[in-house]
Amino acid sequence: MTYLPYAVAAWLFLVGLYGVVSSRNLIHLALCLSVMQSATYVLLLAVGYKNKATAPIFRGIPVGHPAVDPVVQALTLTDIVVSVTVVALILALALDVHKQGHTVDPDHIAGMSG
Amino acid sequence: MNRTVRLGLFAISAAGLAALLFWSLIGLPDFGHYHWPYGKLLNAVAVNERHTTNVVGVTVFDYRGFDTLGEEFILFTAVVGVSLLLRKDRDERVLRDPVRSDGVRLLGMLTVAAVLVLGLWVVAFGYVTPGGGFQGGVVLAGAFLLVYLAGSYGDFEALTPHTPVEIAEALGAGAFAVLGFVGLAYEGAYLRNFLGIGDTGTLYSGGSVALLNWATAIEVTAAMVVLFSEFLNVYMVPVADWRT
Amino acid sequence: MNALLAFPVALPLAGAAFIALTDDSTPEELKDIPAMLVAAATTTISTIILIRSERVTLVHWFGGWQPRHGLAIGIGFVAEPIGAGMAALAGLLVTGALVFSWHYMEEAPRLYRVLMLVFLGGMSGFALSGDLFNMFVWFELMGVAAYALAGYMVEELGPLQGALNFAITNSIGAFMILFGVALLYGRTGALNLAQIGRTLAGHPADGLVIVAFALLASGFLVKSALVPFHLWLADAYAVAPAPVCVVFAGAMSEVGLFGLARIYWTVFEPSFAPNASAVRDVLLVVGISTALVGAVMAFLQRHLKRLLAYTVISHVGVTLCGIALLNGSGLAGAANLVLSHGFLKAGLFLACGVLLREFRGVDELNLHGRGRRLPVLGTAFAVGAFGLIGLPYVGTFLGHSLLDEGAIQHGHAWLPPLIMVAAGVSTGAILRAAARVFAGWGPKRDPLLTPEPPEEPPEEETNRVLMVTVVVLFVAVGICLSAVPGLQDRTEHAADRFRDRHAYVERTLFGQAGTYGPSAPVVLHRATGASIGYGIGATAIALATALFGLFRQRIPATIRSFGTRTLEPAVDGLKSVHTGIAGDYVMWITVGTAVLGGVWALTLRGP
Amino acid sequence: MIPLQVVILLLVAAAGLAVVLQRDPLRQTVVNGLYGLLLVVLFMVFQAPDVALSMLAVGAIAYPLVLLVAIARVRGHTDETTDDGGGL
Repeated sequence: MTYLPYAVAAWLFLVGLYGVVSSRNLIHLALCLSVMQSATYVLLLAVGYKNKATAPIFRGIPVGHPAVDPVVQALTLTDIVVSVTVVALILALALDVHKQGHTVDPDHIAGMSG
Repeated sequence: MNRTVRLGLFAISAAGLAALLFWSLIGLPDFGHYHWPYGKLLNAVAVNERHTTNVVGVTVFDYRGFDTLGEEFILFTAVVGVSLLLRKDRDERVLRDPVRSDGVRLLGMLTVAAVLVLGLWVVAFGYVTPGGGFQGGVVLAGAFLLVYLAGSYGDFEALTPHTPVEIAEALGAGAFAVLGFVGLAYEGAYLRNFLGIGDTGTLYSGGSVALLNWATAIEVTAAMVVLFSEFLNVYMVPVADWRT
Repeated sequence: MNALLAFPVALPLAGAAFIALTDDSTPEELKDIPAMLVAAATTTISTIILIRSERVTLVHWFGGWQPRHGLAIGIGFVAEPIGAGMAALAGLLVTGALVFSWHYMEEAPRLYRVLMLVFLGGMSGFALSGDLFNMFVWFELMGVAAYALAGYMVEELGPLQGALNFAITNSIGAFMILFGVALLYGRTGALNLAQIGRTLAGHPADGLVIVAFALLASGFLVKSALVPFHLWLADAYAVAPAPVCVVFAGAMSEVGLFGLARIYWTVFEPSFAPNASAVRDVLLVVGISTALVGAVMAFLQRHLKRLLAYTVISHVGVTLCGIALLNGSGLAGAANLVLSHGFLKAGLFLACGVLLREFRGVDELNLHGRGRRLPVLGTAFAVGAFGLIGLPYVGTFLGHSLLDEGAIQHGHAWLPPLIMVAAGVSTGAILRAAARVFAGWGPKRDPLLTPEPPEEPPEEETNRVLMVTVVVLFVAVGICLSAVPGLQDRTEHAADRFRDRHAYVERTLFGQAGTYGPSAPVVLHRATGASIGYGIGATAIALATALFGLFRQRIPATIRSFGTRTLEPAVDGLKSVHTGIAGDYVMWITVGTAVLGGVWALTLRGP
Repeated sequence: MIPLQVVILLLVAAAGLAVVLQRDPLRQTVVNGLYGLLLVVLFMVFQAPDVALSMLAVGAIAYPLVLLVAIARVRGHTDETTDDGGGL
């Protein structure tokens, strides 16, 4: 059981990757990317977790009381912002593609190849 | 290459990738046994060094504030990018802007006020209790969005005129970068704290953390409002004009 | 404290915000100036950092958070000549691109300038950062700006598809990097590169370290577009505005390789030292396959920017070979290649921009002979192409000769001939296009070449003289680099320092500044016989390739049909992999990552 | 590890899969909202209230809006040829 959080992180990463590869809709694809990215939130927070520790907020709790790692939380905050931006940009591109090409199926955008 | 081949090759390689990922993960310490000095040290010293009680907040805005500068600009850039991608043709019209009933509008206004207060509160106490410029900023932007939901698109547009919001966004992001230079000028290191650190656990703690927090809040609120209005703009264009 | 180190990032970012604020109220004729000034100032500062860093490695701790007893608690920038050089090169290319695009961007020029400056800030930050997560942040910033720049022409499907494929693949690359960062943080509790490396040193490599390296390497290889991670690049570069391509091709692609080299020598080198040959062999195979695939694909294109995009892939492959040798000469060669390729390709891409403006298209066959009225541009284009081959003392020669030296000295004599072929074929493709467009040689039809949808450039009064001048300047600088006295010794010296992990740790975590002796002698070394031979060989191959491309029909029919029968399936197979579909590309990324990780899992374990 | 964490982790894993497998964008948006909420709970039990708050704000406000607009624009205008299952 002590590896379950890590396993969930790997699972989310792979599941999201599968979604991206198999996606037939750019909106669906954007959300699959965000599932992939959520794997990194889970992994980061899991490696910084400490049993029987509180959140690293010392309001009403004396300094020195065991607390979980604040660094991974700071990293995850940045990570979430990145995720929002990626989804927004891909959706904006998807809207443009739909406007010009009348499809949101990544397999059917008739642009370039070869 | 057809989908069957793609998914087949993916299945084989993803199985390999899965094996690799699980192989790597068993090399991590057992869950719940974080024992590295970095986090422990910050937990031990941050409250004394900055008089703020939320160590995550002070990590975000001080110890690792430079990451947050990058984060602010990622958001700023993404919004600039979305504006670029969704830029409008001049002749696109705005259509169907139903106005809600007076009851809905009144209820909406009260909710907007409540959400605004909530957002400001989340921002203000960000380095004391959970929250901060980013979280509060999104909530504040949500308040403006409620104006559209409870009122009309016209109300939303009137309340968030494009140019001033864009100015606020650039100001917020720019202020973060400029505050860094102030630290450099006065204290010799970019983003270094240049104010007194105040009393522990109050709003007057953290030194320049408070300023960076508010710069972030302004940037995030404005960025989210621009983002929403770009998308709503697309939504408001009649379907006939959208399909070219 | 070296306050200067904050500027290459903070200045362009503050500048971007400033321009976003003031652009609307700036008089029309002055609008281009602030962005250019900011980029030029950033370049100047990066160059000063480069010069200073030759004597001593510069360190700046943001927020003033110096390490405590060897424990890094903040984020530090660490500038040594190669990183600083990368930042300076990025600055120079962005400045040049902004000068070129004076009145070039008719749509949303304000957003374009803002994005270019942010892009510059991201690249500089990535090049200078000494913190793994911070590198990820700048990597993402760079990416976000680049996706939007690639999709600039929102009225056409091609650019949108290119930008989407770019955004999807590179985001996945970034997630892989972040997953690797999280693994390393779980193992070492550190984000500072020196600290991670120091904590890992002394322990044999296990699954976690190997997979973390495979994930980070794959992420960086996606950005740099190495086989099989390369598929997105041609889609994105073919359609991005020409000045944006300059920065993409000259700096962004190389930044990924820089990241790989940086993390290898600061973090993983001690863990993998007993089995370094496994790292070397795998990366060499990736590099040389990329070089050859890119060259062949370039030869099959008729859309000039797409053709150049494939040569970028080929060149990145060659550059990776230099890094993959894991020795000083190879790394110095790679650094010189980045420098000379950067300028030459900048010139070539901008020349495409001029063609696009003059003739409303960059299709090689459609432009047949029409370039005759632009002799200066044609000459610059051809000279730039020749610079890419590695003729003695011309263009990329110094990089190629150092790379060859590094390969031969360390028992990889098979490598230089293959690089010669790749350089020859890719340059041959450019020369063929140049001969067809600017001299009108060869037929106007060629079924071998991939057709492309037409591109519709905006109509705008542009300053052709200025644009051609920028092209000529870039090409001239790129051509002369191999003949700069002292450059060879300086880059070799810099490469040795880049690889010196011990000194890096001492400097970063303990503030022990080693000063480095007086600058290397300002001399031009004689070229070795082998490198002259390879240079001439590559030239012969390039000319033969170009002539073959132009005058295939004159080959006797029997030989031709035999050649068609044997080569056609291979060509079709190669083309059919480049589908333009994001799902396929992501599948290949998965394959690549699994193979890299799998091979390293078998070869890198244990002492 | 406490039982609550185990339960939430398993729910997150299942919801992540559900987001990917739900191919109808509108329903997927709903499932994604649920997934976001589960992540919020997970972050709370991981003692990360700041991150939970951030996820809550993003999941409740930012994602739904951009997704719903995109879906509204795209719905009904998609080519009807999307289910031919290949043939590239």
